[in-house]
Amino acid sequence: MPEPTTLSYLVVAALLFVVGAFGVMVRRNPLVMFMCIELMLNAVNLSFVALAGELTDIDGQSLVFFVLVVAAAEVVVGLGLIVAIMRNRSSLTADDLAELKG
Amino acid sequence: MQLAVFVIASAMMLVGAVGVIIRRNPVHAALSLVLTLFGVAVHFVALEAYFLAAVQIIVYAGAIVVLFLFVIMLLGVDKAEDLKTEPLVAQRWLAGVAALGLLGLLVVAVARGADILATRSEGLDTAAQNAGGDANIQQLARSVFGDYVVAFELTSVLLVVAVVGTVMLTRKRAAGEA
Amino acid sequence: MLAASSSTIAFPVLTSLVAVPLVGAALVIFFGRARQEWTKLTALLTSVTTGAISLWVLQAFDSSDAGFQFVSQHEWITAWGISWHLGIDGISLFLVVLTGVLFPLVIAGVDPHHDERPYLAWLLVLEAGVMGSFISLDLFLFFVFFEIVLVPMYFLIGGWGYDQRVYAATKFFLFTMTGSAFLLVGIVATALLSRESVGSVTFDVVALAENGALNVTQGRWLFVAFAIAFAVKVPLFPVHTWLPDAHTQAPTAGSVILAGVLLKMGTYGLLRFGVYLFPEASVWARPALYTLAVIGIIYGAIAATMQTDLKRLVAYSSVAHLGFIVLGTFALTDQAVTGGVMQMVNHGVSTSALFLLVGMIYERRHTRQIAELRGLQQVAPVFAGFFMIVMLSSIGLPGLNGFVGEFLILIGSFDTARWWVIVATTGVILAALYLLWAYQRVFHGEVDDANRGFADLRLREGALLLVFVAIIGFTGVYPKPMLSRIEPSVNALIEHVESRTDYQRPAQGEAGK
Amino acid sequence: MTDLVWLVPFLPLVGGLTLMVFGARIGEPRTGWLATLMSASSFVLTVLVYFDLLGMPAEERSHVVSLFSWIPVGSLQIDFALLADPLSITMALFVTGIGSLIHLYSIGYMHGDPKFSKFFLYLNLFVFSMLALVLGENLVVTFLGWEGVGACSYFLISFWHTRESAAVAGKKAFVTNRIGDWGVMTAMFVAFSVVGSVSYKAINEAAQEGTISRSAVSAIAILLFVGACGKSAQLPLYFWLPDAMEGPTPVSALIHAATMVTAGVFLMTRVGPVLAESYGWVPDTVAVVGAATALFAATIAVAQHDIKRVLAYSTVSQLGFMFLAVGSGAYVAAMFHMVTHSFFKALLFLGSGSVIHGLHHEQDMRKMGALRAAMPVTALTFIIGWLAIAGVPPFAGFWSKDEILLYVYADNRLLYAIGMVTALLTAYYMTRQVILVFFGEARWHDASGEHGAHGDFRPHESPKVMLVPLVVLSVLSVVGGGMQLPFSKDLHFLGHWLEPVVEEAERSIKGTWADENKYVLLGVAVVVALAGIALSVAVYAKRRLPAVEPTVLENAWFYDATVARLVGGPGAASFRGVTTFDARVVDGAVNGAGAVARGLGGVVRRSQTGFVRAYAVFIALGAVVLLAWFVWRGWLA
Repeated sequence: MPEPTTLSYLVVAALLFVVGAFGVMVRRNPLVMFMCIELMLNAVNLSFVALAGELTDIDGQSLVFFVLVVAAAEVVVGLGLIVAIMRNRSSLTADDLAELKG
Repeated sequence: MQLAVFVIASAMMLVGAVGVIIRRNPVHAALSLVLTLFGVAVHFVALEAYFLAAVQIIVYAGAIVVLFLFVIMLLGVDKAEDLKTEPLVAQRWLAGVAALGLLGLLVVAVARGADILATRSEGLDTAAQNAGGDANIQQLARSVFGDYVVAFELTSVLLVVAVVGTVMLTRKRAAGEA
Repeated sequence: MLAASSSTIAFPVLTSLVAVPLVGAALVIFFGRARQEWTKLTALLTSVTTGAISLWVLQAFDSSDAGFQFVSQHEWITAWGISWHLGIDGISLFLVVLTGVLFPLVIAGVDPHHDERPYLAWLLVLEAGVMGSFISLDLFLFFVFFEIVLVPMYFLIGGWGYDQRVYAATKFFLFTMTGSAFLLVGIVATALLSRESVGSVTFDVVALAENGALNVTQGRWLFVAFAIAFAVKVPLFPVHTWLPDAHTQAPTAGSVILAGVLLKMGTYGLLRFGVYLFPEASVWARPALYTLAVIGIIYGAIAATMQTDLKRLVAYSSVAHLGFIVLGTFALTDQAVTGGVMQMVNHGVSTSALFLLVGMIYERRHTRQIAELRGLQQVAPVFAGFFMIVMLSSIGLPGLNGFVGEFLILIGSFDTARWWVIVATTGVILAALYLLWAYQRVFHGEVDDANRGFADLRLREGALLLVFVAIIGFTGVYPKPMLSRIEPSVNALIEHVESRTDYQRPAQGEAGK
Repeated sequence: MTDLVWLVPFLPLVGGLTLMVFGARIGEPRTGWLATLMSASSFVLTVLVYFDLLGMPAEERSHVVSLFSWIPVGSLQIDFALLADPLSITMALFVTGIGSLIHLYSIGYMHGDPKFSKFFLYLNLFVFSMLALVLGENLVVTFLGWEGVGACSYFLISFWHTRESAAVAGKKAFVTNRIGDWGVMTAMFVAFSVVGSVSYKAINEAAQEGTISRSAVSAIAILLFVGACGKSAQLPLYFWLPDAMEGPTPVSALIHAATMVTAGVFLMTRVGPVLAESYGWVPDTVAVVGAATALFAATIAVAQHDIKRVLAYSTVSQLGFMFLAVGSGAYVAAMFHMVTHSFFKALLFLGSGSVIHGLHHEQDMRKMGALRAAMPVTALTFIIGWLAIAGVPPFAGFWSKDEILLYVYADNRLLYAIGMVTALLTAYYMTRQVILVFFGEARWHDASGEHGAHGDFRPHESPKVMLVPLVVLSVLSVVGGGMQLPFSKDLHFLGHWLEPVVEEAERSIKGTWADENKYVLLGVAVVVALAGIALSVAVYAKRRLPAVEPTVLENAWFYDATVARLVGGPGAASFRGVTTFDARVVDGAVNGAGAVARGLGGVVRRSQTGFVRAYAVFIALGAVVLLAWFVWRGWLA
């Protein structure tokens, strides 16, 4: 059986990224939108790791490590924001938060 | 064998991803996300990034998704979302175009770049691979705590700030306080 | 030539000119809240210190040296050749001194009506920015200071001005920012295009001017970019309309600083950067600039004549006066350019004093409308006397400072810009017309009931104005100390132009007409 | 002694500055005495300098005292330098001499004025400026004085500034003078451009030696003449002078008769060689303008009712005579007439001031008459002044006027005829004035009701302090002609004294018909003067002939009114137009740009829906476009 090439990893990562991006665009629940962003981050992580192997460079993996940390921070702040906003509203979709309309 | 692992992991990943975006109930979406994360972790293992695979499971699946679920439960927003209607005009249509365009272009780009990749390298560092099971972690540690130690320290600051900031954001304010 | 001469001075005197007001502003902001009564004192002490340093520079300045003195140069952004490069020569010396002297006078003499703490802090930030602009020898650094100045001025007009203050402040800001956009492009392009001839990317003015070799087209385009930015600041016709609004709406201190030193950043910029960096283009562009300058002189004077608001009148008179300075700057003769530099200072002194006086009228009568004032000389003779002296200086009466600069500009420009000078000289008639007419309407005539209670000069106001009048008198009677410090640098600058273009100074008295 | 010439202007300056600071504290009579003392010491010093110069050989009578370097830039080196030579000392002598007398007179005239000390402050500053003007070694120092006297004139005309007319007149004088100053300034620019210096010596020498082109010389001359027209009230810029009579009478005497207004004549004399080397039309222009002004002003004077306005137009007319002399190349005669004119015109003004003072500020001659009994000294001195100006021998005016006409005859008969008509008119209107004021019936009783405070209104003679200057000046008006008598070359004292200065430019009439028949011309002049007097007596005293005082002359040929209408009408309208243009078009463009930006923003802002998902789509589409661009360019391969 042939081994999966780096190229195939990248294609899979691209697929995952596109699915995540599509989710951000169509879902209205901010929590789910966050999850979709996590999908996109994971897609990028995957391509980083694949290329780190391909290029024999550990920096790719180091970067993934940092992405993880920043993602964690982002989720913490993002969820905090959602909690804060939900204090004043009964239900929530992203479309309800349109105060910055021009 | 490796191809089988790749196919199965990719399938887990993509099924989970699709699940995230089509499940109406956010709890279900979160659970689908776990599936995706596991798939990615398997890929990491296959790519011999053992440490990242472990962190992926522990931090992402273990902490972040739990946090998601926790918030969903806390706020009681686990109401199903109506995915049949779309209030924004042409939103889905445009999103589809954008997504397909992105996919197509990414694939073209990756395919074009494949030639370069093939000529640049033969694969992972075999010497490091043969040095033992801990080789990956050692390499990563040298990189993170050596070359990128400043950035690493900065992330710790970032985390502290994020935590403090979130506490400030979410705590109940006393009356009259700005 | 203008190559930096390094006088080794242990104390970074020029840096302190920028640093001291900034520190003062920080002190006012952070400690002023706790100690209200010390706020003003802190600001005053800071500005007096800065003024004292500038006076020390004046005293230590070597008038035989045409180059930059007290140079302080430190690497800043090495990759882009940006350095903290400060220096002072005859052209900037008196502008620095004027800035150093004017700010303490304004802080001591004019009180804001509310929010003293931020007001003083903004004034000090402004001082740092103005000082920095006048002593920067690095284009990037200059740009930073040039832009910094906008912020405090915006808040001073917008925060402490009169009814239309927000409109005026926004107009001022947008106008100058538009000009600055051209300046920024010009600065970056100058540095990048000169990369080959200089050897590396640098923003250093001296290096660019001495070694830069732009071709004719590049030089002209870049000069135009610089000229637009500075023309807005000067302001030259037709981009002058922000000035009357800004002046009228600004608080007295704002008007004083605006007229006194801020406008000079435009004329100074034209001379220091326009002429110095782009000699070929400045020679090329002279007819256009002469024309704009002369239009400004006549047009500003005519518009001033018909104003009904005393402050607007003075503002339009500034347009006319600065036209003279631009005319002199580009006439490129010793007398004209020296006169132009001197006139920058003279205008700073006399117009500042006029704005102070108009501010005092407003304090007493709460109006600036000429029609509502009448017969003030009868009730406030001392006030009227001071107004008269300052006004005569502005008219250009020989023996007072305004004459020396105006005369030098005109006599020096006659050879290179003959017909323009002949027209510009009629501006002298108009200056008499609008100022005397205004004086007649405000001070002469029988005093009416509304103006009967007009109080004569108070001690503090008198002391303040006395400083101005002393400067007006001294520089009018004995301008030589000033001229002898300005002239070597001006001479070197014109030599710089001559060595790079086919322009030659006219030799007066050798050829008949 | 000549080195101390700087003290001459310096003393009045010190006096002026002292009064500026301490005037209010020193108090009424003392400020006047202080100022008079300063002016008088200046006079004494000038006399000493005069004798010093007199002791030197004629060609060495030019002494430059450089005080300090004033405006030195490059090739332009302007020193604050004073020039003591026969011309400047002559001027300084009568400026300080008459100035001192008028200071003295003012102590009486200004008595009780709340701004008494300020008046003397201005007077002292004026004397300083006038001395700087005449003693200046170069055009710029002269210009300092030139503008200084203009400013002092402004202060003094609008001295009683609560009166609207005084305030307007002051401004008018200053602005009109400034029009002339344009000429002086431009002349300096030309001079510096071609000569490389602004000192009189350099300019005159360059003109004589022909190192500069004739057109440049002519340009300098004509531009300086423009300045002279402004300062000396010649056509077309004369109209400020009659209005300047709004000032206190001593001011009219000092500034607007004796000294400042002669500055133009002085300046033209100073640059005589330049005028002589110009193209012929330049001196011709000067002569024609002078003659035209002389006649024009004389006709107006015939129909004026204000005692001071008659004298003002008379001054304009006499100044025209001086320019006529200058234009004909008779510099000595011009100076001669300037000096004698300053004697008798100052005398007449001070006399009229005495009358006005005695009548409690009544200036209308129709409300005077028969004052010779009430004011004997004033009347006597005024009559001496009248005889002098009318050209009756042997009074001073006769000799000087005759000398001018002699030269004019040699130069141009038409101008001579104009001069004769003017002389006739002068004798006529001055006689009219004397008759109306001092003879005939007393018409001032009519006015007594208006002066309610003085129930028993009687004209009174002025105090001694005012009469002393009158007497001194009348003596000078009698004997003044003695300084230049036509009978013999040896009697040309003034001519010999001024010779080192004017010899290059002075025109020689030796051998012409006029020179050989000068006694004929003298006789004609006497006849004309007597005819004018006789005519006036017939009209105003004997009432044999009707008085001819047409409205057009009373209104000065409507010249002033026309100028005022032009300035007030089209002039003001064009100014208003420019201002409107500024507000509507220039500023309108600015505000328009703002409005356009705002409108555009109003359209573009609709794309900011506020929906975060819509933004996400935009981002994604943007990424697609960017990526497509990269792929298309092949950057990713």
